[in-house]
Amino acid sequence: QDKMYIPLISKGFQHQFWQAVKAGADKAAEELDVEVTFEGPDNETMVDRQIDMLAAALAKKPAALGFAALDSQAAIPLLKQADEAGIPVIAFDSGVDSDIPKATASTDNLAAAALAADKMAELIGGAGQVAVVAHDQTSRTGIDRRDGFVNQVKEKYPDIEIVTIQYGGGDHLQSTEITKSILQANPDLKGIFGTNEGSAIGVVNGVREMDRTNVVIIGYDSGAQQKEAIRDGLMAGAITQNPVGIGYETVKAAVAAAKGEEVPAAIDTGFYYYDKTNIDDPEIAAVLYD
Amino acid sequence: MRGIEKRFPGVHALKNVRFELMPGEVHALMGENGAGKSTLMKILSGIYPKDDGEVLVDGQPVVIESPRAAQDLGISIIHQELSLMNDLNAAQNIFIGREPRLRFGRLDEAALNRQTAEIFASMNLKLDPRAQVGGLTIAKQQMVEIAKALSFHSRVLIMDEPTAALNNAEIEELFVIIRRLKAEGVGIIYISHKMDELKRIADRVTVMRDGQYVDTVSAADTPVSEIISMMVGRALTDSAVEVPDLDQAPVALEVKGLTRGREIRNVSFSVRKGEILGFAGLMGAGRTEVARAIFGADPREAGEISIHGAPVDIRTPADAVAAGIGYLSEDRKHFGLAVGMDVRANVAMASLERFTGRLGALDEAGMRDAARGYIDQLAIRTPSDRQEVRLLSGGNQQKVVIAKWLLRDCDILIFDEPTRGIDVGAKSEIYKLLNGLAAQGRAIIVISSELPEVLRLSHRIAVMCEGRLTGILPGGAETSQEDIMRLATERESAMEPVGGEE
Amino acid sequence: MSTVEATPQAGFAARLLQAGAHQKLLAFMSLIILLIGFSLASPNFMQTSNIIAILQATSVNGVLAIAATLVIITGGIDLSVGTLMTFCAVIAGVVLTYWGLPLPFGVLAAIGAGALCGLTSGTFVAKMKIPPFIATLGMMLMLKGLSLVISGTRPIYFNDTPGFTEISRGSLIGEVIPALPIPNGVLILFLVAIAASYILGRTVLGRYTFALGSNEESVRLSGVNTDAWKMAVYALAGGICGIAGLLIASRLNSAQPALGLGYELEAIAAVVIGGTSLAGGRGTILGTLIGALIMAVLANGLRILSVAQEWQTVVTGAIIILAVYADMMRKRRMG
Amino acid sequence: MSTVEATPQAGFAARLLQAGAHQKLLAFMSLIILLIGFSLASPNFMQTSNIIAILQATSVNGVLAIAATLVIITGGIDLSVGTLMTFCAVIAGVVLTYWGLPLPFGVLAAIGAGALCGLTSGTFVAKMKIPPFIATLGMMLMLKGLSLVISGTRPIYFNDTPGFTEISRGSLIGEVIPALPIPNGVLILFLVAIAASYILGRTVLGRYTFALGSNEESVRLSGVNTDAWKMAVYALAGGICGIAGLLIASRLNSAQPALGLGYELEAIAAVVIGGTSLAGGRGTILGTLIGALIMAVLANGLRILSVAQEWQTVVTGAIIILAVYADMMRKRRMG
Ligand SMILES: Nc1ncnc2c1ncn2[C@@H]1O[C@H](COP(=O)(O)OP(=O)(O)OP(=O)(O)O)[C@@H](O)[C@H]1O
Ligand SMILES: Nc1ncnc2c1ncn2[C@@H]1O[C@H](COP(=O)(O)OP(=O)(O)OP(=O)(O)O)[C@@H](O)[C@H]1O
Ligand SMILES: [Mg+2]
Ligand SMILES: [Mg+2]
Repeated sequence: QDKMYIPLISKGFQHQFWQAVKAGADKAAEELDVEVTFEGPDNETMVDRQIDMLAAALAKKPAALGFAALDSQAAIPLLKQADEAGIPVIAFDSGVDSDIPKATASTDNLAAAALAADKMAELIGGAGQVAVVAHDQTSRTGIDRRDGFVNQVKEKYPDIEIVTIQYGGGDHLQSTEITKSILQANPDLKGIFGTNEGSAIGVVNGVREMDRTNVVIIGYDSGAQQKEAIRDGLMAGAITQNPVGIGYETVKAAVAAAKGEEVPAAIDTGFYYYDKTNIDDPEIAAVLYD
Repeated sequence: MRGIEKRFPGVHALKNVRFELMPGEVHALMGENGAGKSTLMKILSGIYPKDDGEVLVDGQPVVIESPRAAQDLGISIIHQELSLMNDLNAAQNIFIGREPRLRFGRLDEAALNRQTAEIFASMNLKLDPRAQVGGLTIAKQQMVEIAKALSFHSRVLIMDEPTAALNNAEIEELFVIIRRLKAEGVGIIYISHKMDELKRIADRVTVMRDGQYVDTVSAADTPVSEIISMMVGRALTDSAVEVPDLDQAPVALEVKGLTRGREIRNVSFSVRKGEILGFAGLMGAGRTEVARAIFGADPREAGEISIHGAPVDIRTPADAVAAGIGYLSEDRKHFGLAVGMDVRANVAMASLERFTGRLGALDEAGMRDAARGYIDQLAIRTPSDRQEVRLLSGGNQQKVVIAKWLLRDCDILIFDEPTRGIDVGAKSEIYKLLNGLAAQGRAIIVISSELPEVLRLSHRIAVMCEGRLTGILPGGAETSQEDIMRLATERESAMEPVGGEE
Repeated sequence: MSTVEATPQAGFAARLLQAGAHQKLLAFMSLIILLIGFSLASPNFMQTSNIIAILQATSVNGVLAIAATLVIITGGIDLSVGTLMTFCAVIAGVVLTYWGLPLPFGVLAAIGAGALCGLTSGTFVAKMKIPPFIATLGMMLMLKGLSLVISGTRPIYFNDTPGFTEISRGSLIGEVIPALPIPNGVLILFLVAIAASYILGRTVLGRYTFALGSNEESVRLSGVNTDAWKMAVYALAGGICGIAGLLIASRLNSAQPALGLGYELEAIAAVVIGGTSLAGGRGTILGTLIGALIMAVLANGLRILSVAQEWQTVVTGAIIILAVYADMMRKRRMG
Repeated sequence: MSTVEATPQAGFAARLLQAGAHQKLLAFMSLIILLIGFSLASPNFMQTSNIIAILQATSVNGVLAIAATLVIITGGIDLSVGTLMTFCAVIAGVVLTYWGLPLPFGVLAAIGAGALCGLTSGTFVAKMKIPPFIATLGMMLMLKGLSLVISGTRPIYFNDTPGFTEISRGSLIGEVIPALPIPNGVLILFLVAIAASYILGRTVLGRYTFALGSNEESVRLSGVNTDAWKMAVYALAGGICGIAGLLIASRLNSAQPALGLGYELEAIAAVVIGGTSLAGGRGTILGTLIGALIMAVLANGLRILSVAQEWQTVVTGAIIILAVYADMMRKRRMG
């Protein structure tokens, strides 16, 4: 093995978002001629599975390590072990509460969700009932996106009422059923925020099946269906992160760190709001994925 | 017990029944299948609650609401249907709930095995207390069940058909035990369909019919025929076997060199059309194994099977049935019936393709008529052909299995203990039926542990011992029980006897 | 399979209802109680649109539960129904979107793939004597992985297949009776239920399904090729999962390869709430339908009431236990 | 529980080994084959640090599988082991972090809460006659919800409880023998296994555990209070889940309230791979340990080989089926 080996331990693996991160990582791996593997547990509750994955990755004596912590605390002993073995760690997606990571490539989910709240307020005229269909009740991203949205509404838009927050686990079908129930229970509902791709698509499906297309939908992340819903006008717009960029920057920073080069401590990969008007802008199109 | 009433959905099982037992008495309880004997005993032993009536012990009314309560009153029971824990060993089964213990809930396994060995020794039973029960033959399981009942040292011991699975030697052994208990003042309730046992062991006999008390008589002073007519409500006549001349009849089934391990060793025989071939032998002689191997239920190592002169390759029961062989197992509960299904479905089970129309649709009406036909023909006591088989009495369940194979209409029928647990009336019906089937040109094999039955039925008698066929005797008056026993105990001298045969 | 004495003249539907009235009264009562309770608690609950939403929410789980019922009656269990559904959806996606074949091929491919996978599970169970729990657990994992492999860990969209979403979203009934816009998905659920009821009650396959669960060895010794019939039951169940795959794919207009885990427990819960015994040998499709409806009503009602999600889970767990307990009590009272 | 003829003089460990050698040879062989295979495929596999990582990965699932084994031997099944583990971890978090009580109270609270929940499941099963699958499915959902309710849907961290992480991460053995830094979690797994083996093989509770699974009705007819004993087994299993809760909380230094779903299937898979029959009446703790190790080795080895994750799932499914099949073959050959 002469190629440099860099495992990325992510929070998930099957979802489009993580596949886009993986695509970015693979792209960097090809450009920099290193070997990258990408792995994450089935869902964002499986903290201990992620620890087992991290342990197996360390056993392979990697040159550097990318890590998106489900829970920073749980991973600290292993991260210390990596540190002692001289394996640089790059955090991605969300940070690690520790000074071990050499760099962090992430999105500010709180700020991004607050932007979604601003857009929602703008579209419904600053008043009325809205609901949140979130993907997870306990994971970092789930909490941050929910709280970012809720806190922004509470602080800046007193006339907007958040009638309910429900969780569909990012499962398209479950989110659909949840949305339908929310619409049924709240005939005056004006808008719904879906906090990840599965949730957002579920919201779109639910609204379509209940034929309540006057409800303003704001989504998160991208994917073919979400892009199509925005083009159709069913979804008003969505927040997108730059998953490809996250993957790419993580690997790039990891390679640099492994070579002993200096890396910037914080790599903000940014987020954007996109809608019908700017979806085809090159700058936006570059961060969207199918 | 006085004025006992018990109703099940659709069945009035006990109507104002009374029963009385003295200390030191063996009191036989007789009646046809479904007369209510087992039900009465289950009430006495706290398994079923009674609907009405009272139970008195030493003249005092008692309430028996659980098996534990019955045990505390000194009443224990040997169940008709085996109820052992197959995964535990013999000793663990016998002392379940009463294990010798050390402190902190620890088990005293040594004491357990010692006490079990003592009970076995008192029964003259050679069995390892640590033998896993699931691996024992039915006969040995029955002995374990008996040992369990004995271990309670009860004042009242109920034996519900304890000898149904036992051979003569074992029955003798059991009678020795019963006489000893009697001398100790234990009252024994004895249920059996074997009439000859009455005279030998019972003091008094109570007869039941249709859930009603008929009479209690002295066993010594009452002729068996009178007891039988009390049971069935009419007199029965029984004829001796007439051996037809079958020398010219074509051979229906020929088995050559059938072998599997120690259980079946080079067994060869043939059955002609219209012939009834009896199989006699002691417990574990391998008769069931031979039947199962022919039927394809177990694999065989060597041996050829020809049917009507043509060799056939039987690997599964389906092959055997296709070749025209039917097998009626000795263990109806596990191998004969789907007890959770109704009578109609069980009767039709082996012949479903006959009731299958286009696209696999079933002909319910046809199955109903067939089932009802056999309910009448075999006098199966059931409220309807839709009754679940598990709710029938033991003997009636057996009749359902027979009906299944009669409906299948096979050329060659193997009956393994066909009359186990069947009352005298029905027994003679079954004998007639077997004779009738043979007269129609079917080849029939009957495995039975009751020598009188083998002698009564067989045109020829094959005797097995330790997996070998030790001889084939002619049927009819030429052969005596002693002839059979001689062949059945013809051991290879090098071998130690295995079972409790002595 | 019960003691119901239906005359052969009585129509099939009447028999179905009669059997239901007899056996399922209590599961049915639980359902009615839930419906009344939620209606009283929220005016938004008992409205046509919501009833339709509940029915539609039942459709996928209902079809899966029917598949699970068949296997459970044989005395087995099928943990792979959820991921098999997903696998079939992915297969339909490959055939329709990647290969661009017309709709009927996709439908056949999905159902065929389901039947084949079911047959494989059946072979593991019948021929290799692997306990159904393990055989289908292994199958569940394999199919989960294979769905990702085949789809390339991407959802497959059905945008190029006109009419695909109509499979579950359109409403044939609504076109005839505009006041009753029942989606096709619900119609398909009922058709599958009627077909499965018919097979169970009226055909050889059904008879052997019950017989296998009741006493397999005795059936084998009756000269029946039990292995083949058991495999047939698993294959049938697999085919039904294929239908569920089409339903969910059509509803989401995409085959989501990561979906499906956890659906098996929900399906099995519906089966057992409906009064089918996990010991095998007895069970009804009508009961399963009611069980699936109970689960859907519960989920919908609690959401409409905006009960906090963690409490929704608690209540669902409690109601599952209560519904089955009520059923037990009834059975015991009836002897 | 088998035909093993151990003399009463033979020591307990010898008996354990002997029973193992006899019954578990093949599950053990599967494990050895996996170990050899992975060692040959990657030099990084067979290294002390990785072996310890495997053992540590086994510890939680192993303890859960031991709990599941007890219930399975009675002929039941426990689907709630995963969420019960989480619930106990949360209870420990409340006691230690929210209330700030000293460590022993947290340990007692977790085990006590587990036993209590197990007792509740046991009551559902024994007294209310709810099938174990449903009783524990309901329990699984209720506990999942309650964990979120009690924790306020937030992880609870144990930073204020000195020594808490040592429960699973520290190494008592390593302090004595520095070359063997086996974490305490693994030590606890083995202690639990030995205790469970002892209870099963040598105590009245163990005897009734097997007897219940073998033929409950006959045990009842023998005058044994089967309900009470069954409840005791479930309570014991629950207590063991409490230990698993402490292990995982200590390993993660936090109680993660959403964790636990899906762990039940993994635990049951370990039990069955270890040769315990889901029909009840037979089973060994040693087998379960080996089963849990097989699963952990497989997961670790495939990761070390950098097998694509979707294929890891496929291979795991296939190996589960193969391991159980091999065990079946052996049993059949031995008669
Ligand atoms: N649990 C039950 N539910 C319904 N009917 C029952 C039940 N147990 C017994 N019966 C019915 O009660 C009647 C008496 O049965 P019982 O078992 O007492 O007969 P038996 O005299 O012991 O017959 P056998 O000699 O065949 O064993 C039978 O008609 C039987 O079908
Ligand atoms: N306790 C035992 N342990 C091991 N093998 C046994 C035992 N009992 C019987 N066998 C084997 O089973 C073989 C056949 O038993 P089987 O029950 O078929 O005999 P059978 O003649 O049908 O007796 P039965 O009258 O009990 O039905 C015997 O040859 C013997 O090798
Ligand atoms: Mg009887
Ligand atoms: Mg026999």
